[in-house]
Amino acid sequence: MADWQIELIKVVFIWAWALIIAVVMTWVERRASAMMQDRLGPNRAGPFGLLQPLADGIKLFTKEDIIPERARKILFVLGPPLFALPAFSAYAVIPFGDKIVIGGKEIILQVSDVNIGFLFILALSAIAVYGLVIGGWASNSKYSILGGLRATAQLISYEVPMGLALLTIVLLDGTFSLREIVLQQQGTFLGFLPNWGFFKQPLGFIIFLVAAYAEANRVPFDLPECESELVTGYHTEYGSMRLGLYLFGEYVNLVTLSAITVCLFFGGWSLPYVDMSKFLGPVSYGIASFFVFFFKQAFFLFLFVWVRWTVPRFRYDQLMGLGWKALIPLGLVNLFITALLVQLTT
Amino acid sequence: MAKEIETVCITTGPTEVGDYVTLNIGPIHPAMHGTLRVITKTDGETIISAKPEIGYLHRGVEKLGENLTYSQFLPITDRLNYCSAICNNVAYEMAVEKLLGIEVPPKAQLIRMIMMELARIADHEVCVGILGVDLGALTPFFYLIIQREEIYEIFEWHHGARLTNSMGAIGGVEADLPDRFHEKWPRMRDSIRKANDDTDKLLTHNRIWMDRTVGVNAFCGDDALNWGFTGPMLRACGVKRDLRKNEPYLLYDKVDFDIPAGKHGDVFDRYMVRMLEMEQSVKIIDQAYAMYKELPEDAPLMKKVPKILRPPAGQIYHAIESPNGELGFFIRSDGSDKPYRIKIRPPCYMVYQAFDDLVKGEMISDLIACLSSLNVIAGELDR
Amino acid sequence: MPRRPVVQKEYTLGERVYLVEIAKGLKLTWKHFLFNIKASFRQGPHTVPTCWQYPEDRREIAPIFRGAHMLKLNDRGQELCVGCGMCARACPAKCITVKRGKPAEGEEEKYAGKTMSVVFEVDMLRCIFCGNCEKACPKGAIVLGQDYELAEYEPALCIYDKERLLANFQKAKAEGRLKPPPKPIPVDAPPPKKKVAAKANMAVKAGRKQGVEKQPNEQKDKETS
Amino acid sequence: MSLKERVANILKNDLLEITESKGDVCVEISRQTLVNALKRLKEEGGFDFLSDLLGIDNSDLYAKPKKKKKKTEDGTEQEQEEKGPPPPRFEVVYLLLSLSTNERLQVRVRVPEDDLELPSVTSLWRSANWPERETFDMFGIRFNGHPNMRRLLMWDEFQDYPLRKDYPLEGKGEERHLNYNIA
Repeated sequence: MADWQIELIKVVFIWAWALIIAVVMTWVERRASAMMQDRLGPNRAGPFGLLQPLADGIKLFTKEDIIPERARKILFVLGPPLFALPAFSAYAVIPFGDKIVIGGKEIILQVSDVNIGFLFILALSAIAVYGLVIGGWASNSKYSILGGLRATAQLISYEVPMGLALLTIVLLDGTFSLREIVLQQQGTFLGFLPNWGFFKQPLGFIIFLVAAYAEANRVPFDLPECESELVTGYHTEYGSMRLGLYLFGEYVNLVTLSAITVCLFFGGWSLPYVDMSKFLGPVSYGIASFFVFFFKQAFFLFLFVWVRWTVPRFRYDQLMGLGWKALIPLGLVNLFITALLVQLTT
Repeated sequence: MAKEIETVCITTGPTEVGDYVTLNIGPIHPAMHGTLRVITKTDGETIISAKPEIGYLHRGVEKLGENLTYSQFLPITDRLNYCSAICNNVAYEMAVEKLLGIEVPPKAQLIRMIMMELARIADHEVCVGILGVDLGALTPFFYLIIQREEIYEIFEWHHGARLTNSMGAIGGVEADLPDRFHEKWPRMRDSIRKANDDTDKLLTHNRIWMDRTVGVNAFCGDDALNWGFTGPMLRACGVKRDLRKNEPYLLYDKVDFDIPAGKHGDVFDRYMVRMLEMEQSVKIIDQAYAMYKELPEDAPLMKKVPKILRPPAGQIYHAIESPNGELGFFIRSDGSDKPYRIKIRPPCYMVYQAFDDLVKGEMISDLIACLSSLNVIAGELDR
Repeated sequence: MPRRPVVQKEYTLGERVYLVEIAKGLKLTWKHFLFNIKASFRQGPHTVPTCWQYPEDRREIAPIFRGAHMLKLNDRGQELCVGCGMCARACPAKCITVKRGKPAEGEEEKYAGKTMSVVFEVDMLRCIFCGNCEKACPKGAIVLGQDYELAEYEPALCIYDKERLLANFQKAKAEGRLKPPPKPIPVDAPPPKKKVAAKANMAVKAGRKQGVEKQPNEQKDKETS
Repeated sequence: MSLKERVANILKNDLLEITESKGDVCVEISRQTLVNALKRLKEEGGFDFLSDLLGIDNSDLYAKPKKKKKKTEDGTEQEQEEKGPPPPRFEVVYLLLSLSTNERLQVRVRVPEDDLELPSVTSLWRSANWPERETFDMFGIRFNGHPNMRRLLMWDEFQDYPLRKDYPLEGKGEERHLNYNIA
């Protein structure tokens, strides 16, 4: 097999995989929320209602596509893909497993090991904001534009603490490449703790997690949509599959964000205290590392759902207050201390 | 009497300069309870003014009342505050009984009390649950609504309907407490408390919830009285006034309960007052049920009234404490079988007219929180 | 400008840092989650408490539930309705149409009374299910049953004619879902009966005081007939 | 001192009539002295809470007995006519409440049909705001000095006054036409 064929297979596989997780997430979201709320949730379509996302997809595809009369048509059409695509693209630099050896050929389980993978992700998440803002503005509705404005302010403000939290990891591990970071996090630290970003940077992890929730527009930070005040905000005027792309893009975002969390703070595909590569064959090791990564990711995906159905929503000013007055100072202090420690220990 | 808990009030509000956005919230909007409409002027997210427009659910109940006989009007009262239809029924029945000069037998009074308190719990549960939903916390709503479902089952077994109850008749109640109640009540008391407890755990001390509610739409007690506030809204402002204590009707003077009161009249106080009132209602039902058990099984439930009521000429006003506050019926009779004029004093009507004052200077999110905490029911508001 | 009380926010440290209370909340939802996951492995359709899988799994409806109307037959299969129109008059929504008539010759056996209703229609689109017709009926002929699935494809089908109302009764009888006979309501202090004309005046006065008595001249009124 | 006496003491000459039915005391005062009397009731009598405010159209009430009497006796009918012109058609009832003693008082003012105006009491109780608007909406009684004397429940272009006795129950088939300008 030529290299480009392998690359193609990897691209298609990871694209489909992210898609499948996102689709299943919509089902998990509903069923888990139902279970937390003493309900049953969708259980009619297929076994346990597993075909419900499919039914939703069919419904969204077959619905009438309406563009409001006074909307900016080109931008209106451009909004949803602009939001959904960066989320998919970010998955390209995420190492979703170690490596797999097939036919003597070593295949790295990552689409491309960019040496600035880190910045790539931050840059893409910044692009995603345009999708929200353009969608909100092009709809020519007051609720939408309020949602779009909130989205801009929120995503830009939370980019900063997120970056600060990530920088600490960069400082510790000395690299921008996500694969390198995961490799650095194997082994133990202080003799008994896994060498994970979570144990080395607990504060950074919390800041990152909060910022990740804000980036993903999830409760308690779902102000851009906010169905009770802004009638779902920036996508008020959207229908059919355009709406579907927005909703779907959010779930892909969740998948990406939880993957990043696992990479940076939970040692990626590695298990603590155990080196799987020693007692597993080359092929089975690759598959095992993939699934270890997936289960860690699944936990964070569930956490997204879990938190959503537990807490109320922030108010706009409080959200900005939390971002600028609490998270950014904390992130700066954390960065400073880390830098100091790194300087002193090396 | 007027003000028992002292708070310091200052005049605040937005300055009316600059450009505004007029944002029309409602009548079709996910957070508008029923068909309410608020025309807001906003400066960014701050509200400069919020003018409520009502009348989208105006059905001419008062005009209908003038054209229906006294007993025919009873089912119409269900459609006022449909969250606690029983309170409306009993308020109307009691107003007509006052006009007729009838004293209802004690057993009927106790059954009315029990049912009204159950309705009060159901109403507060809806209000608190919806407040959570509007502030983004969906889960408590389900814990509470499940309890409301249990209460509705008792209603169904007592008088045959779940929402539009049409309970009782003029002169008493038509059915004894159902067996379901005797079976269910001991379990239900605990489950209601547990649901309230769960809600409390999820919301009350959560900082996000506190930030969203504490100090939001705070209102002064004397202003509240001037605006004609009653019920939980008034008590949240620190005025301990409850018609069940101040003008006791039925057998409320024989049961022992507290009036929970807030301090600042903000959304948090309204929420807390409602939560605590549910607790008190459970207490009242327990006591009323104990009194009910002491009565003989075949004690009368109804006073004998003629089939066609012709109250003597006169005009009366009778008010009870409905879950939202003072629900009054003014009836003028001219001696015929139909009321000459019937006027309903809905509690949330008086509260909602102060809406502009309540939300001025707050943010759009607070407007939603305020509206949910007022528990404005469009059916009652527009009549 | 509205006046507002000054509110000082007093938070404890645990409340201030967000995470403690959120963690408590997460614990609570997790408990519910586990409980319901366990419950959903139970047998049968009604797994999670208070969640009914509607078309297969139905709640028990109270026997006194006020649903679709029916016209009763007595044990000998005779129609109880005499077509007096009391129900139509008591109805606040004016949804009942009754026309009184005499049974055709040779058909007297079909009816319990001397008269019968030629037309009996209930407009279910107007009905508010208050049960006043049931209370007003002197013969106990019209009864609100337990049926609650009343949707139709045509508005005309929502006007229930006599056959449909009788069919409702037959169906309910076959399924054993008939309403129990109403219990007599214990009534307080039966009023003094006016037998003697001379005492009528006094009775009226006494009645006015109690407000429970009818005036004698009102008995002549058409409404009470 | 009973409620009646106290109210009579406060109102003095302004009091036109005092009636009681089933324990509810109702005083009648004239239009001219309305605000002044209510202010005194609020400040001296302690009736510091306005529960509600409502209008009544009495036209049927005065028309009815005449018809009935005609059927039965001639004597009483003549007596009625001797009373002179019928009392004013409309009346407005203020439902007051004393928060300290928990007593309720009804104050009524008669408004003749040809001059449908009353002074507003929104300066005394802000709770009179919407009830006054509603009374205007339903009966056409204007309240002078009200901050926003517009229709409340019916739409602004509505012509009739629905709670008047001569307005039919089913309405007159009015429809609201919303003109959205979509330019």
